Amino acid sequence: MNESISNLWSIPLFIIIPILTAIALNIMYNRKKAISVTAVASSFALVVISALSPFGFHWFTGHPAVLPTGGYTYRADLLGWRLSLEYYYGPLQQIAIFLASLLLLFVVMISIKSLKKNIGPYISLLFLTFMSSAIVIMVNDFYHMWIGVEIGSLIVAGVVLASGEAVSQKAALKYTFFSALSGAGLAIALALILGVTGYSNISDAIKAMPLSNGSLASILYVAFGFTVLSWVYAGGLAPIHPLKADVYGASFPHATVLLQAQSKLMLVAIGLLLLRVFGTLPFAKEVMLSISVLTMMLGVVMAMLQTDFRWTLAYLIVSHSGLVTLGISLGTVQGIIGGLFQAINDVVYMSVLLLACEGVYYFGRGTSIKSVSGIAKRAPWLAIAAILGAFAASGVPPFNGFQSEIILIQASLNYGMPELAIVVLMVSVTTFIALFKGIYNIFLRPDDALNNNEKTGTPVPKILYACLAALIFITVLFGVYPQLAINFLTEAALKVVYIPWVP
Amino acid sequence: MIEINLQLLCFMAAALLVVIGLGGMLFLDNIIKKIIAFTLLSDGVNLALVTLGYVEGGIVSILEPGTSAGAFPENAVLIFGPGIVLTNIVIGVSTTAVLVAVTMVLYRRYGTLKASKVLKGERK
Amino acid sequence: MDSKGLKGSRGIIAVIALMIIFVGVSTSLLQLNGNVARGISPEYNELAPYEAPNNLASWVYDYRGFDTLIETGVIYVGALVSVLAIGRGIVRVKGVEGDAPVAPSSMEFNVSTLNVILKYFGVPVIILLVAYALLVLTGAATSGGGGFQCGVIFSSAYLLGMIFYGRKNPLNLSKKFLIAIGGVGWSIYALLGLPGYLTTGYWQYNVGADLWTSGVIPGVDGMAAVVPDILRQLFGDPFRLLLVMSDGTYASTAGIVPLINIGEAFNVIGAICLIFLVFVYGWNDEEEKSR
Amino acid sequence: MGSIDSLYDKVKRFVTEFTSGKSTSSAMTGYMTGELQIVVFMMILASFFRIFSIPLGMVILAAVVGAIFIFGPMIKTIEDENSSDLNRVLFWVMIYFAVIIAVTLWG
Repeated sequence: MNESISNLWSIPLFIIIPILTAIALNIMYNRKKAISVTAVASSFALVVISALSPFGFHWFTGHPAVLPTGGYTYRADLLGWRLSLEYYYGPLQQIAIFLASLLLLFVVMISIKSLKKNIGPYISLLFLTFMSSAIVIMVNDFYHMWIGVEIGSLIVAGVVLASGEAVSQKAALKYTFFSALSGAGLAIALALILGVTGYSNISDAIKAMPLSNGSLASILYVAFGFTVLSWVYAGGLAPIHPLKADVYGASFPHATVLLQAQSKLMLVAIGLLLLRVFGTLPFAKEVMLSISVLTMMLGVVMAMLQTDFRWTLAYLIVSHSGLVTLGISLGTVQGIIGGLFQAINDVVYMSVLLLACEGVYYFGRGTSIKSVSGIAKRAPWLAIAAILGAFAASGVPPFNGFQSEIILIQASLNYGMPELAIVVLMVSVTTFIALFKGIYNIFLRPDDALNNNEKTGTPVPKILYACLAALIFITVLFGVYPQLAINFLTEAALKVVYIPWVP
Repeated sequence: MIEINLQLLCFMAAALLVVIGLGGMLFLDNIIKKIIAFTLLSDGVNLALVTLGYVEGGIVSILEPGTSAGAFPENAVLIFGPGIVLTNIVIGVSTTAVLVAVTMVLYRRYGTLKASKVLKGERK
Repeated sequence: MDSKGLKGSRGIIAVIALMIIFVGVSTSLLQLNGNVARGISPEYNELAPYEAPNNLASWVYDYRGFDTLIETGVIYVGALVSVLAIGRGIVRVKGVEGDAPVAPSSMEFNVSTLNVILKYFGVPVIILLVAYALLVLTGAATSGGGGFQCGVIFSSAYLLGMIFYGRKNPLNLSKKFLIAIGGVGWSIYALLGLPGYLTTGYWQYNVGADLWTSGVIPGVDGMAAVVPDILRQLFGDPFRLLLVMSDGTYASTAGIVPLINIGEAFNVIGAICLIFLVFVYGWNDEEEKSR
Repeated sequence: MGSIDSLYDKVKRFVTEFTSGKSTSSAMTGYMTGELQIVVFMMILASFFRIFSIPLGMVILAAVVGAIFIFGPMIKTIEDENSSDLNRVLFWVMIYFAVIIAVTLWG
């Protein structure tokens, strides 16, 4: 590990390239050719940079750290209070940002192909979505994480609003209300932690935490409560899950791919923060565990009740973020590895399902199981992709969902809570039922109107099939060789559990 | 003369503002009133953050010619609080702008501002 | 839940919940009272004489300059999203019908009935406000204020002009101009990190002073000066501001902070004026094409 | 009450409550499965009490099973409470938050 590199070249580019691209695309507005060239080139550059970059720190503005003994240092591995903002790019960040940039590339290509007119602001919002998720997963600073979460939630509202339908506007308004609430909550948590420790860098704050001083403990409890509030919001966990599901269901399915990736990364980032900062408080892990269990159950139960495939997927995404949360809040190395791996797998297989749903949407009859059927006859590959995605989501070997769920089940058994293992099993079984209820009705149920070659909607773009093939390849790859991903995640899990260092 | 603990008073006012904001968002049904309640909440947070930087007998963190640079670190306000307040104001402005914009659009669509009518939980 | 939903037992439960929250928040703040850890803040204050005289400006734009870049992004995104909600850049899938978008409309207010006194005092007030905004902007590194404040004051002048004189006001800024200036502002800010990144490897390194002469922060071996001696002899030390304090003279180096301020001001002017303009007059794609 | 007849009525009501409203077959399966999920989930939650003492866990488990039969189909309530109504979600968030603060501060 090359962690002493304290000015890694790649880290600023993950933020600056999306910003500049977004500004350029916003000004271009409706010049489609220029927009497509810029957007595809820039997102491709992000994929390449994330794949090539080594691991290390970056201290923005280049101010040194203050040594406790006096004097200054530029070495990131020494104990020192950092004057500047610190980002860390490690194995976890590499795999997360690589996947996010790959999804960004896919989504940008699909949206250029399928959307008409004035796509500049929309695609620039997609780039900013990537930016916010990169910020949140890399940053090691409370203050900056707060800004990242806030800008991320405004961007989500924008992406949802872009379809201009009543249901999206309502979803965006509700979501923004909670963005306001959780932003204020996170600011109070920030104020409390700053008041107790005086440091906004997370590693420094943990080192300075007055855990021995019992009278200050209640400050930490309230800070924990407010941070949990924003965690619940950013990840779409239990009390806010209907709103998050609204957001997922009301945006275009291809945009939901990026939104759910962003949400999972925020879930992971704030979850690890909670574990690092508040993990030693009594009841902290219990609160997190109960939220995760409730999210899983309410999510899948609500998914069973939906009749629109988009909303089924939306609730399933919510419920599967409960699986991620479960792993993280167990707090053991195995649990965290399982949670992180589940987050990555979840992003991939849900993207398969969402893109298949996007294909259905192009037939012009919506995605409700009442209004559309018999798609398999017209688009057999779409049906196959959806079925493979459903297998992956419900934990069938040899797909990736199986590998992470088995780790989660083992972790909860080792933790001494077999009930949690049962809940995980129930979630995967119910996922299977809910998905196949939709897939059977939409793809396989015979339909007369479609057999009569009635042409509605728009042809499914070829690029969608290419993206589906690539994502299914990743699904199977992680399912057969889980070590490919787990090797990236082990280090982060070990660091979170044993040393208060960056994950 | 009664000694007033200014920091304590400000902290209590901040807590009160936060809870009033939360209560307003919860109990008021008009969307615009909810937005106003959110600004109250945000102001409470700002007050808490500013109070955090309070230093007894402190000075503004601007170096005036002729003052002592050596005494500045001890007497100037703690810089984190006011800095973060700037951010919170900006975030508040942007969030409020988005909320008001969507409210405007929804008002044109439905002709009412009642959250219980406009923002019902319903599926397409 | 209808509006009566919170009046029964649910309302009582909600009140109890709020009281618990109040007790929690106030006890934690009570314990914080007098126990605030000073942490890293005195360090920032100690370094203040070597940075900009306005310590808040140097904290916001130098030490935590990258935070402020993203924060500037928040207001850019706020403008982008709220204008998107009104109608700029709503996208549709080809061949798929959705709900009809809300018809763009502008607010009705009659400019001609304006009081004569207001009409004639409007222009001087606007001029004064714009001048004040520029004053705040240029003095940001040495006094209180900064780009954001400048942008807000300027946009309030713009709003005043719009209310007094309608669309053809003295500050007749078009939507395209506002969008462009907002984007240019944010990209100025983002790109001001590039010189430091290319020379030292740290993004947004404050290149002003350390490349011109050697480093100033005590205890750190600064970069060797890259600029040749002859240039320094010719131009002196334009990046230094000498602070005459009671205990000595300090060479203060605001560096790129004033430039960042200008970028931020552009961004805020673009964003907030655009929000005002579109909220009042709406957005109409057809009209934009014909202009 | 307590006769065979009323039990039969209860079961009948239990089943017919699902079919009211939007009763397409696929929606019905969703509601039935959801109800069963909730039942199993509540039983699992009840069994968590074994960490205090095993007899207590068994008693609470039995009580939950009884409660499930008495309160009939819960899925409609669950669906209502999980709707994305802004006021309702705000209410639940406040409750959650208060519970978290209460548990961590005084638990």
